[in-house]
Amino acid sequence: MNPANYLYLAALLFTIGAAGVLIRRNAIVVFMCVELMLNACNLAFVTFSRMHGNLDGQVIAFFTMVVAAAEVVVGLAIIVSIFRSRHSASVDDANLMKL
Amino acid sequence: MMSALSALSPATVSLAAETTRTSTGEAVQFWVLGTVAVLGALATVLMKKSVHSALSLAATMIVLAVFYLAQGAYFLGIVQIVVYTGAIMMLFLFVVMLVGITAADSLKETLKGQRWMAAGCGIGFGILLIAGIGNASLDTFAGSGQANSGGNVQGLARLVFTTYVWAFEITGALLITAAVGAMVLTHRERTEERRTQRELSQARVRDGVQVTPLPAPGTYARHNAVDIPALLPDGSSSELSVNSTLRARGQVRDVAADAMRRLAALDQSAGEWLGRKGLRDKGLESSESSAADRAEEGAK
Amino acid sequence: METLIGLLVAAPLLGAGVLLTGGRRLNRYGHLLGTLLALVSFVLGLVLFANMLGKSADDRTLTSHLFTWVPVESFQAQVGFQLDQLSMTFVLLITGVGSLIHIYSIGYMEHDENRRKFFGFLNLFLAAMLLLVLADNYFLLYAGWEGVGLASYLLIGFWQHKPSAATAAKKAFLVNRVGDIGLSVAIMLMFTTFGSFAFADVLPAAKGADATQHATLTGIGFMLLLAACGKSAQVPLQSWLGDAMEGPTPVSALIHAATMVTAGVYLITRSGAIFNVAPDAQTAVVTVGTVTLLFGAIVGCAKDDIKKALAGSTMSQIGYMIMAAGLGPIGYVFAIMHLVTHGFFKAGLFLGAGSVMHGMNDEVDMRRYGGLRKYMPITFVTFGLGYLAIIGFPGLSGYFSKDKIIEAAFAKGGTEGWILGGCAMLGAAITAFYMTRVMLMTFFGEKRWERDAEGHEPHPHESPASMTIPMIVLAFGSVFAGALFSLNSRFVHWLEPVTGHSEGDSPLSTGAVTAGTLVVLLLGVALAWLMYGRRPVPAVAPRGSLLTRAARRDLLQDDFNHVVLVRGGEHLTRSLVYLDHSLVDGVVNGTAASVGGLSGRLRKLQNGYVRSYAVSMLGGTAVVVAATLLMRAV
Amino acid sequence: MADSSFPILTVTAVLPAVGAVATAAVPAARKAAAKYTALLFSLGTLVLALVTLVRFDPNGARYQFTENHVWVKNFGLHYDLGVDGIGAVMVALTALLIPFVMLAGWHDADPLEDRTGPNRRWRPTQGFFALILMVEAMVVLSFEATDVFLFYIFFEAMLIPMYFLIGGFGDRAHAAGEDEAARQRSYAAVKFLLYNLAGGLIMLAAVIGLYAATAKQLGTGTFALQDILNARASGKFDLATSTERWLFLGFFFAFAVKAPLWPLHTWLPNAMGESTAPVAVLITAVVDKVGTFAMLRFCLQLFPDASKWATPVILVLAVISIIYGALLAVGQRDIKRLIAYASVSHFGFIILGIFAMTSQGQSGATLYMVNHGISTAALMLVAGFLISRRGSRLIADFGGVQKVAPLLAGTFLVGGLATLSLPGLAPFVSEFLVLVGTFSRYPALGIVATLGIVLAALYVLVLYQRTMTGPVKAGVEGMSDLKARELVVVAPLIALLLFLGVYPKPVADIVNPSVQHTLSDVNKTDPKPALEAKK
Repeated sequence: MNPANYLYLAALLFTIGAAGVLIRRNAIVVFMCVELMLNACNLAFVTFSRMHGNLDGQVIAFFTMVVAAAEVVVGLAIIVSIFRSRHSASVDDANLMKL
Repeated sequence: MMSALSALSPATVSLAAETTRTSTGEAVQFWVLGTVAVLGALATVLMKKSVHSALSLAATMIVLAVFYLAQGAYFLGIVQIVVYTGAIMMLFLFVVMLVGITAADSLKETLKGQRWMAAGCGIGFGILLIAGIGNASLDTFAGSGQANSGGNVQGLARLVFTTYVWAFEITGALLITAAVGAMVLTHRERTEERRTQRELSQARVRDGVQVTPLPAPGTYARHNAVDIPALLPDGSSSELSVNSTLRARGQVRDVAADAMRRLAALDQSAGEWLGRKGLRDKGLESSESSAADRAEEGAK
Repeated sequence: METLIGLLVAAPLLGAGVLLTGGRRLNRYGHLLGTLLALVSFVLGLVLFANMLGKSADDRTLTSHLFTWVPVESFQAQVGFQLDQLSMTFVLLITGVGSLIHIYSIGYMEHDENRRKFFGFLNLFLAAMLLLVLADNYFLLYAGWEGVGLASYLLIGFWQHKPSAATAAKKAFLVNRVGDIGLSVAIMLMFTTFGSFAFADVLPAAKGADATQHATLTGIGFMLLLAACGKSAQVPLQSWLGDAMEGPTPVSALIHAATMVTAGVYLITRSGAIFNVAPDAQTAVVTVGTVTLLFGAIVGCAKDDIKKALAGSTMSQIGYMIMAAGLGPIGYVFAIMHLVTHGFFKAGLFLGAGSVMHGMNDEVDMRRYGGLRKYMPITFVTFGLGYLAIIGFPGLSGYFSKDKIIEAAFAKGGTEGWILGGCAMLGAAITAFYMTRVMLMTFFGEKRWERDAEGHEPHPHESPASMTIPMIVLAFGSVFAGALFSLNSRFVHWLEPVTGHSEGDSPLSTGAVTAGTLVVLLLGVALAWLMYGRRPVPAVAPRGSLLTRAARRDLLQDDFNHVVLVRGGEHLTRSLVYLDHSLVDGVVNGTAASVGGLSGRLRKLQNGYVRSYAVSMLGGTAVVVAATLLMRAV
Repeated sequence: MADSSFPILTVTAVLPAVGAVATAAVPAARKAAAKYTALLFSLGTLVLALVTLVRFDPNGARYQFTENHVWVKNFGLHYDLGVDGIGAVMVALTALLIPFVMLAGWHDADPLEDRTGPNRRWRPTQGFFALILMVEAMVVLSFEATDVFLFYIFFEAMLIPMYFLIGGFGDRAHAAGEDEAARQRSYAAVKFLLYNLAGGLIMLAAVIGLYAATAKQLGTGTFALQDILNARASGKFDLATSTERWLFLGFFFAFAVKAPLWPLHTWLPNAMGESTAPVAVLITAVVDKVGTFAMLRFCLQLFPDASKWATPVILVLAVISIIYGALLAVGQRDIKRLIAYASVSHFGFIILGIFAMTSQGQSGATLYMVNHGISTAALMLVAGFLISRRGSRLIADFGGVQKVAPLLAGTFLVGGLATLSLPGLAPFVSEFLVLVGTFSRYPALGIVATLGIVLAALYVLVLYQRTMTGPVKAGVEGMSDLKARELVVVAPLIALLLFLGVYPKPVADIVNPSVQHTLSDVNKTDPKPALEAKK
């Protein structure tokens, strides 16, 4: 099997995640989709690192994870506080930017 | 799973190292688990309840972890399971609980044309990505053998603490900040003085709805479970005695009727035993009489 | 001596400056100062005159250059004076009559709180008029030309609280402006043709001009004529003169009878050299003059307002002068001569009229006069003498000057000559008629005045000495000036060096002309007497014949102006204002509006839903990726 | 004196800017102090400008008091200042008018009530005078700049203070009520800004285009006027015909908007109508002059051939402006708008003179800029006094003013007579020069333009008759005559009008050589008189 398949898989997952971000209204699910996209990237990184036979890709993936963790923590906190004030987790309800 | 384990063995790694193609085992594994991953992703997007989305996402992540392992990124594979599937997904689940497990949002689109544009963009983007990968020149395939020769973890450690040490430090700072930020965001200051018992009781008296303390559940009943309302002297059940949450969820087990039936049966047997006919019918009519009987019986 | 010329202008100018900026503290003696300065310049004029007489006829011209006004490359406008016999004549007329009228005004304007300002304006007028006649180039002349226009504007509108006065002033200035176009275009033509507009350069050059230049010169001639029409109230620009009578009577006497309105004659005479080589222009001048002479006379017959009647007469008399000037060298001298004599008797007549009004609570309607000779004898006598002079009673000044013009008209020769002569004679007859009419309606017959609006009876009385003396002086002038001038044709020799003179060959002998004139004159007088002397004059004007009614309305000339120019102009401006707002501005605002609408549509994309922003982000990313791929593919 | 070490031009321009800052810094309560500070600085500027004018040597170098510093080397950007005769005169005019503008607007910006509490720092008076000084600085710099880009900067920068002056300070009393007044004000201000910005942007494009052209042909691009002119003189720099035409149009459009040329004039009536009289004077007498001045300095010098190519159209437009402006002035019901349209007509004369390309025409045009500045200032400021007294701008609300306020009426009449260019008052000289200059090359246009003088007489006299003469209208009876301050404003202007009307030689002598330079740039010579031509 050609290891490039991993890349195709990553692309597929990434796209699904992106579509999810666009389609879902529930902020939590949107967040999950973001995570999915991140993971897809990680997969790509790892695959590349294997292809080039060095570990840099894995390091980057590692950092991605860390950053993702931080982002999730803050993001979920935001969701919770928004939910507290608006009693809704729908991203469409957070539309203060609307004219 | 077996093939995944075999992928772990240095032999296959070294074997993978010289060829530009992976072992058949890995291929099989890829195709099987890849399908799972994609399904999981789709489920994440399409499930109505966010709990289900979370679970399916978790599945996908585990699959990815396996893929990492299969590709010689042992450290990442483990971290993926521990941090992502273990920590982050749990965090998600917690939040889902906080926000309400039953809050299933409808998948009906409210923004005009949003869904079509999303689909269009998504598919177009995916096609572009895949096309890009397709005509990228990916002939180099070194394999992770060299890199992992000194051990994958050590290798990573060396890089992280030498080349990427600066980024590493920064990430640490980021994490701290994130933790503090999360705390600040979620922590809620008590804005008004807590109401003392005196105030509470005064309030009760003032609006005179329920002056006395609420009845405890399970009183006058054969059970003492919290989901069973107390029975009033007339045998009917008192809603107040059950936790409001349970009431809201309609999880109150009402035993009033059951109790009546049993009483009736008891009376009958007692009547037969005492040979009193006339009383019996009436006794079944009104609860007062039955109550009276019960009183007598108690007296006995 | 040369410096005196400057002083001549400076004196009244100084007066104007002081009186107009001096403020109320000058009210008490302001009028005296004004009169004094007018007299000063008159004396200066006399001194210069004496000095001039002392010299031989050929080098009598004095010039004095003050400073360069506008120096731009070849366009060098100088402020310089040139005093020759022609200017001298005018200087004496202006300062002389001017001084008299200053004196007269002291009495006439006694009760006006703005008397100081009035004298300031009068001085301003004198200065401007002197500048006009003394200028040694057309550009400076133009300055004086506009200056007198301004003065006349200010003086006609002196009683600004009367809307009629304000309107009349505005009208006068505007009509004059139309004439001024002529003058300025003429100057431009001179500049582009001769590269200069100084008399010293232009006139000789015009004399020496060859055939190729004649077209241009004709053009200049026409333009000058247009200017003259404006200033001298000649058809078709005569309409302002009648209304100008809204001004105080001394103003009418000085500006609108004796001096300013004759500026046109001066201009044409001064530019004789140009007209001599532009026969078409000359013909035009003569035509205009003739038409006006009859026009004015006819109008004069119908007016019941004494001043307006006199205005009509002024118009027609100036018509005589213009006609004479148009006749060329045979006419210039007589034009000027008639101008001077007319200055005397017409000023006298106006002052008389003023004196009458003064006695009649400013009543101007002759039908409300009558039999005034008993009440104001001096006025009657002086007015009467003026009357005899203007109708050309033998021996009085009008007789000499007018007959000379009529002779000259015949002397033009050919049918042209006959026509002109005939018209001139007809004019003389009509003049006799309307002047007699004025005379009879004012001083003869029974009294027709009654209590005025305020309800108090007018008490006709003789005017104070300050008013009568000037009238007497002018009366003397109007009696003797003509004889004085034409005694062994002194005036002709006096002006010849400047204007040139040639005796035309008249088909009629002098005697014949004189006789004819006398006959028509008597006819006119007789007719007038039949109509107004024999039977009583109705206090309200009868409807009168079509011609009469037309003449009352200045032969409908004003109505024409009103309908065509005023109305048309109003419509034009109103529609333009509308267009400016809707079209010119509309285009711009339209673009602005459309841009606004477009952005309004685009704004809809900003719906505030983060997901739709996300879509556009993804789309953008897709585009970028596609672009990069394409780049690499290429 | 070109090598005088003292950078007098910079100082002349910077002084008012400093004054603006100083004025703005005066505490809110000290209104009088602010006013006197501003006045002081403007007077200082006037002194400097007059020194420049006096020390200017007409027969010396073309540009004098030059200051040349490289600003941004890579973009060939220079800080080049220098004045020719025209520039010196214009700077002097600007510096001369500003103090009068300030005196006339002495109380225009006083707050109706002293605010307390949070916005007690509210200081409209300081703002008003500071803005005026700012405008002065910008205008002076754009008269002095000899670097195209430097000029462009100030040409645009002056819009900002003007915008606030128009939009921020209106007549105290307005027929349509406060809110409507504010609405119209902001409309006028925005219109002013948009029009001029549009012009400016097009010009910017042309400026950059010019830079590109120089960069292409000279190797190193430059904005410096002198470099470009020298390069063209030495034949190193020669624009292609079409390029030159496009660039010319780019420049000319901006200037035609600024010095409103039909049909780009419609912003002027709004701006002048809604702003206070002093600001209106600032607009028409000072700011707009930059446009006509720039035509002389930049259009003709940089693009001689294109200028000659465009001349016929421009002349026709100018004549249209003259007649059209005058006719619309006749049709106005609002005093200020009337004067504004009169200005449109006058700017038509100026542009006519510039593009007639004869020494009479261009000297006349330059003198016209000066005289129009002074005469319009006189007329507009007196009109302002009139309006502030009656609290209305409508001609119909006035009548018989001369009865109650003769001095006011008199000065108004003098201003009006100057506007209709009566001989003896300054505008006559310039107008006649323009007409002669035009006539000597384009007789037909000259004659049509001459009709303008009749129309001018019409609108001025109609205005005077309706407002000043006749019976005293209701609401006018109590009108007070000119106060001392107002007299101080008007009297010198009138004196100046008389002086320049009788003896314009000093100014003309300064202007003429520069005009000859400009004419030689476009290599045109005056047409010879017909007679001499034959000989």
